[in-house]
This record gives sequence, structure tokens and C-alpha cells, in this order.
Amino acid sequence: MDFLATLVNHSPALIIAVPLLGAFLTPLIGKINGKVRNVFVILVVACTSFLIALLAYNVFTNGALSADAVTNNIQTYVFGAKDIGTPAVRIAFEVDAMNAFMALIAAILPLAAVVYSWAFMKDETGQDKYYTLILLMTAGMLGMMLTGDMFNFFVFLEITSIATAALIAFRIDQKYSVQAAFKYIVISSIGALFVLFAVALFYGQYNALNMAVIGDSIKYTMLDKIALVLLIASLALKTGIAPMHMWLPEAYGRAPSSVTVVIIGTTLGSLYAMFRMIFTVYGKHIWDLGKTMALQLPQLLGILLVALAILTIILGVFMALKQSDLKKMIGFAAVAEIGYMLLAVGSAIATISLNESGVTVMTSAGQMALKGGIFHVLNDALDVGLLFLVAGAVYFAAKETSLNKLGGLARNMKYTTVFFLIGLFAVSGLPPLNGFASKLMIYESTYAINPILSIAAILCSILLLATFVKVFHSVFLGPKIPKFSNVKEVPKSMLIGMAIIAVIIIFIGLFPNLIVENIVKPASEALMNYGLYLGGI
Amino acid sequence: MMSKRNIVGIFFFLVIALLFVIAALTTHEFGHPEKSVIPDMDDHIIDNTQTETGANNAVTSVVFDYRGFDTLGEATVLFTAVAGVILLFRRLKK
Amino acid sequence: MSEMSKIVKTISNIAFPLVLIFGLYVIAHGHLTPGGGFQGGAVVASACAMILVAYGSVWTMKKIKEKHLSLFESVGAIGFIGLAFLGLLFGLVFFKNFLLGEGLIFSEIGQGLSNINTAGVLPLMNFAVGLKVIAGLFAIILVMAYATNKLKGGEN
Amino acid sequence: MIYNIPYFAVAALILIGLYAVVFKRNLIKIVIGITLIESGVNLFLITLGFRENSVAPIHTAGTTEKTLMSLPVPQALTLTSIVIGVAVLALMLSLVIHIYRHYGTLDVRKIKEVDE
Repeated sequence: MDFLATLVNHSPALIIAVPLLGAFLTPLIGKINGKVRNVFVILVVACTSFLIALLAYNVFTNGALSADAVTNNIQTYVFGAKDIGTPAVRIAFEVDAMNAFMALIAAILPLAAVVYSWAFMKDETGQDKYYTLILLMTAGMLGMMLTGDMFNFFVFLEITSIATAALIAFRIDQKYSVQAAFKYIVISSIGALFVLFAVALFYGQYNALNMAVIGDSIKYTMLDKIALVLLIASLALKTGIAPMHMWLPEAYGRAPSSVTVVIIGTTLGSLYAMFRMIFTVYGKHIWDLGKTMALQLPQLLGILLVALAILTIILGVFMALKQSDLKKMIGFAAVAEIGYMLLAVGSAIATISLNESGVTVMTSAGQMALKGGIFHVLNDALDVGLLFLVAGAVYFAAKETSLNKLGGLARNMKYTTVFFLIGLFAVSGLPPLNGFASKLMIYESTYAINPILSIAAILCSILLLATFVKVFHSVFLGPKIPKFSNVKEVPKSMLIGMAIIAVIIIFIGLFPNLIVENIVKPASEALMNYGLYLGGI
Repeated sequence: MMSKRNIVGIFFFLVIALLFVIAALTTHEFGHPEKSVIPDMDDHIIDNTQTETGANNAVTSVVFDYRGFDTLGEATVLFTAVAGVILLFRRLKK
Repeated sequence: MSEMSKIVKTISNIAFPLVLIFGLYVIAHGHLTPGGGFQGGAVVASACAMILVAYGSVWTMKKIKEKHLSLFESVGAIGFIGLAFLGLLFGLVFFKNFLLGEGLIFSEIGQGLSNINTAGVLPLMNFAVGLKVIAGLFAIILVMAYATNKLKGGEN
Repeated sequence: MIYNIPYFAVAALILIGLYAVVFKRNLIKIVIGITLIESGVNLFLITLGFRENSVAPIHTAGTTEKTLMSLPVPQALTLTSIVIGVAVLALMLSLVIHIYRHYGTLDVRKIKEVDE
């Protein structure tokens, strides 16, 4: 058990270091043999997922594996020394329940992606670099989700965006993918540079880079307000929230499907960072200073986020209706799904107010909305990821993604059809799958806050279901098309990749309370109790 | 010849410009970082770089020791860019 | 890029070793003077870029392929992260400066400009990063120059 | 306000870069705009760390003597940010080369015309 405790103690560093080392070794191992390299990459990602599972278990149980590493459900790791010292000079990772929750998402998606890639990428050139970049993306995404240092966050943001842009342009012979990659890198480097400017503003005022230290010493100066605006704008840009959503469906649609699954994780990493900035770094603004200010920051921020969210949902759903390309259509559905998360969290922020005894609290509806929003982050990653993998399987088998030309694939591709049905029901929120569980929480809580929001959300969800049913009909049902009569079921590795996600979707759909009670509730409490995070350093 | 898109663009541009100008006005006086906060972290590094890291050069001690993990990330960024560029200019057929 | 005239070639032949030495000096003295792995690596990479400009990308591509440079870069990166892992092994913390004060190489504490035998793993990390930056930047320049050469129809 | 002139240079650099990204039609100019924004942010970091009458943060005469030194952390951050900028620039330029290969032009309007 001693070894296990040591492993858990060092797991925050190893979670980043193992995929990085794997990425550096991949070009060397690729020299030996393609199969050896694939096995190696899958092993590296599986190792990482295992470490994440250990870390998350330790954090959620408050130290069941290594009690001395965890206090108040927060595990810290300082690089280069035993502790961070009185001025926090060193980089520290601070993993609380919310970080662990996000890391769990990042544990599932790359694993499915690399297993799926084995057959999906079989005939492509440049596989060494492809796997290297996938591992780098995984490492960067995990770094974004675990780090407790502002500048370190910027570095990982850039690692993910460069790796992502290169992979979006993987099919360089198709002009649209090159274009989508260029758009993506322009947008994301502007976003990242604004984040860096905000970091510099913090540094100039507080002479600190650690999130907890900044959050502890933050005042309500003009520069803090500017930094908040820049952070929210740039992270919204990177998350694909309307009106800055145009890059997202293109990037999702033009990248190879196995890459898209990981890009979903990176997008959600940016979303997580936005929540972390609002709830923790600006926690004092939202909870303590809010009661003394004439202009109520939480309400203002909440209403702004809700407005953006509604716009995102409506734009996403209506643009999805118009699409004639399968992958772009799922991309717009992904935009709408991000809107649902933002809607829930935004309305939760808007409910923060003074109660009778003069303490700032979030109402119970707001707390439920926050839980629903966080739960939906997990569900969206799984549902949209599964749909993209299915779309990739369709492309792999039929070499076509246009909805007008596809048809009648269900006869030859039985398993893929089943997976698409699972993804369809999950993403449009039908029972008994996971999307229903989280969307129900969002509907209930937003109905208590403002019925109009809830009704708009439900209507858009129904429209989304209608769109997907139409797609299902035109791709998988319908008359047999002679061009696709020889289509075969996709190879086993791709089916396994899809099955990994589908099994988790069904599990969460069957036991939603298990997940909500054990994982989602601690995560939402970690966001609400910013004091614990600030006290972790 | 002002299209609607241009007007919206100019509006957002002006808003962002205002942000940066206000930031430039309200940042502490140039050359006097101690006017906003006492630079604890940097003074700690300057005073202890020789005893804690053994290096005379405080910048190198920050880059490779105090914030060594950032440098790993930075090296990774360069590695990523090289991998990406080679991937983009690869031969498409085997 | 096609090759340039004899004058340019001769001058760059003379300048190349000088720039190379200066770059290596900057890398080796990273913990004592301004500079370090990145800066020195960029200097050496610019020397390589000068050769590339003088002799043309086709000639350079015949001498060294980008996959070899990519391998060198991997080695540098593995060296860097390997030093961090050694810190975990010997110093019990990832990125621990485990050589400092242990009596092996680079173990002394800096007392001024003269002593290069200081700063623990920092000089080693400088070398690893330097190798990585030389190979990485040169690979980027070489690949892009070769690709644009092909784009123009290979006028070489 | 006269003391803040370096910060106005920062704001000017960032805004010129942003202007190029938002309003220019040539892809190379957009790329130049991004590098301008990046230079502005780097300049901001460096100016934040400057102390009047200070020397570079390198100990040249043993541990005992003390002189006023400028802040080392912003310099390290800028170093990191410059390398990241180089990486982004390399990738963007290779994407521009590919766009030129596909379309034969770098003008955004002409690229849109070809797409339709």
C-alpha cells in the first residue's frame, strides 16, 4: 500500500508527465513498427486514465488512498520543492472535486479516441505525428484542468490549441479543413493572448501568479474589472459561445472524428476555466463584495451569461436544422449543448443574493441549476463524442458525410446504427439515458428561477430531437442506395472505441443518482466554497 | 461603403480599445512596481536564488527551477509546433 | 529557395563556426550570464538558417532530413523531462534540483560570475533545451523552405 | 500620466494588431496582426517588471553585496511567451502556405468567392 500512496501523492504531476513522455517517445518508437507504436500509445493513455481515476477517487473520498496528501477534499502538488513557501514562488497544482471531475471526463475521451484511431487512421500517412499530437493534446487538456497557476494555464492553453490546429488540418488535401484550422488558430491565439494580458494585470497588481493567492488578495479595482471582462470574453471565445461560435462547428466538422472527440474535451476545459475564474478567482467579488456594492455583480454577470446562453442554444439548434453535412450538423448541436451548460451555471450565478440575515447565498434552485450544469458537462462530452465517432464511422465506411447522398446504411452497419441511436436519445434528452437526467435538472431549476428560460430550453431540445430523427432517417433508414450496397461494418477497434463511451452513457443513464451524489455534488460544492480552494495553498 | 458587419466590428473594436486604454491609465507608475504592491515573490527570488538554486542568474533560476514546469510546457509547445509543421508538409501517399 | 552566389556562400562558411561557438557559449553559460538554452539554441538555429539561405533548401535537405532533426528534438525533450523525473526519483519531488549540494557535478552554490560548476541540474536542462531548440527551429525552417520551394515549381 | 507612456505603447501595439486581425483582408496581414498583439503583451509583461535605477537580475559579485535588481519573473514569463509565439507563428504560416496552394490567393474575399 505504501507504493500506492506514493503513486497517488505524485499523481497530479504524473498525469501530465506520462502523456508528455509518451509523446516525446512516440517518434522513436514509431521507427520500430506501426503496431508497436499503437499499442504503446494506447498503454500510455490507459496509464494516464488509471492515474486520473486514482487521483479522483482519492480526492472524492477525502484521502482513502493517501490521507496525508488531501485536506478538505483538496490535493495539492508543488513542483520543485516540498511546499510552496511563504510567497508562492513555485507552480502548484491544486486538485479539488471540480478539477477531479473535469479530469475524469478527460480520462474517458482520449482513451476512446486512440482505440478508435487504430483502424480509423490505418491508411493515412503521418501516423507518428498524429499520435504524438493526440498525446500532446491530452497532456495540454489535463494541464488546463488541473493547474492552479495562471501562467501555467496559459501555457497549457497554447499547447492544446497548437496541437488541435495541426490536427484539424490533418486532411491537408481538403481545402475546408485547412481553412477551419486557420480560423481556429487565429481565434484561439487571440483568446490566449487576452488571457495572458489578464494574467499580466493580476501580476502587476498582486505580484502573484497562483490562482489561490490572487483570489485571496483580490480587490475590486478597475484593473480587476478589465481582467474579468478579458478573461470571460477570451474563454467564451475558446468555448464557442455565441456570437463567437462560428469556428466551432467548422473545426469539429472538418477534423478527423477521432480528433474531434478530444477537441470536445479541450473546449470543455476552457469552459471549466471560465467557471474557475468566476467562482474561485473572483469568488470574493461574487460572494463577499456583492453585498456592499450598488451594482450587484452576480446578477449582472448571471444575466449576461444567461443571455449569451440562450443566444447560443437558439443559434446552435436553428443552424443545425439547416445543415446538409452530418458532421457540421453535430457540430452545431454541440454549440447548443454548450449553451445548456452556460444557461444552468449563469442562472445559478444570477440567484446569488443576500438573505434575511445578511449573508450572500445561492438559492436552492440555483444550487440545483449549478449541479445540473456541471452534470451536463460530463454528459455533453460523452453524447457529442459518441455522435462524432459514429459520424466518423459513417465516413470511414461510405466515404461520404453529406446528408443528401447517404441512405440505407442500417442494413449493413447494425452496431453503428445502435450506437447512433444511443447518442441520439442521449443528446436530445430522452429517458432513460444520461442527457435526460441532467437536462431534467436544468429544466426544473431554471423553471423555478424564470419559467421562460426553461420553456425556451425545452423547445430547443425538442427541435434538436426532431433534427436528429430526420438525420437518422436519412442516413440509416430509407431505400437502399446502390452506391452503398457494399458498405461493410467498421472494424472492431472502432466499435470498441464507440462502445467505451456508449457503455458509460448507459451506466450514467441507469444510475444518475449515484453519479450526482458522489461526483457532481462535491464538484458543485467545490465551486461554491471558494474559501477552501483559497486556503489550499 | 460601410457594411453592417463593419459597423458591428468597429463597435466591438472601440469597446476593446477603451478597455486597453483604461488599463494603461490605471496600471501603476512605470518603473515603480512597489506602488501597487510590495514585490514579495520577486524579492524572495532575487535574495535566495544563489542559496536555493545555486545559479547566479535569477532569470535562469526562475525559468528552470522555480517555474521549471512552465518551461517543460514551453519546450512542449515548440515540440508540438515542429510535429504540427512536419505533419502539415508530409507526403500524402505512401 | 535556390542557392546564392559564391560570395554569400564563402561568407556564411566563415561566419557559421563563429556563430555556432557563440551560440554554444550562450547555452553553456546560461546559469551565469544572460542567456540560456532557448536563446543560445535560437542563435545556433539562425546559423543553420544562414547556411540554408546560402546553399538553398534542396542542397540542405540532401545533407540532413527533417526526420533526423525531429529525432534530435525528441532526444532533447526526453532529456529535459528525464531530468525532471530524476528529480522525482532522487529528490522525491517532480522538478527537484537534485544535484545541488550533492558533491557530484554542478553541485556548488554560485558566488559570482566565474564558477561554471554551479546550479545543479540547471546547466543540464539548458543543454537539453538547447539541443531541442536547435533541432526544432531548424526543422521548422527547413520544412517550410523546402515546401515553398516545391510550391514555386522547383526552380533550383 | 506621463509616467504611463510605456503602457500606452503597449495599448497601441495591441490595438494596431487587433485592427489588422479584424479589418484586414490579407491572411499574411492577419498573421502580422497576431504577432503585433503578442509583442504588445510581451512588452506589457516586461514593463511591469522594471524598477527605476535597477540592474539586470544577475548576481555578479557573490552573495553578500546587494543592489537593486529588476523583477526576474516577468522576464522569465516573457521568454516563455516569446517561444510560444514562435510556435504559433510557424503553424499559422504553414497553414497560410496550404491555403495558398488550394486557392492561389491570400485575399479573404477571393477565398470566399471560390468557396461559393
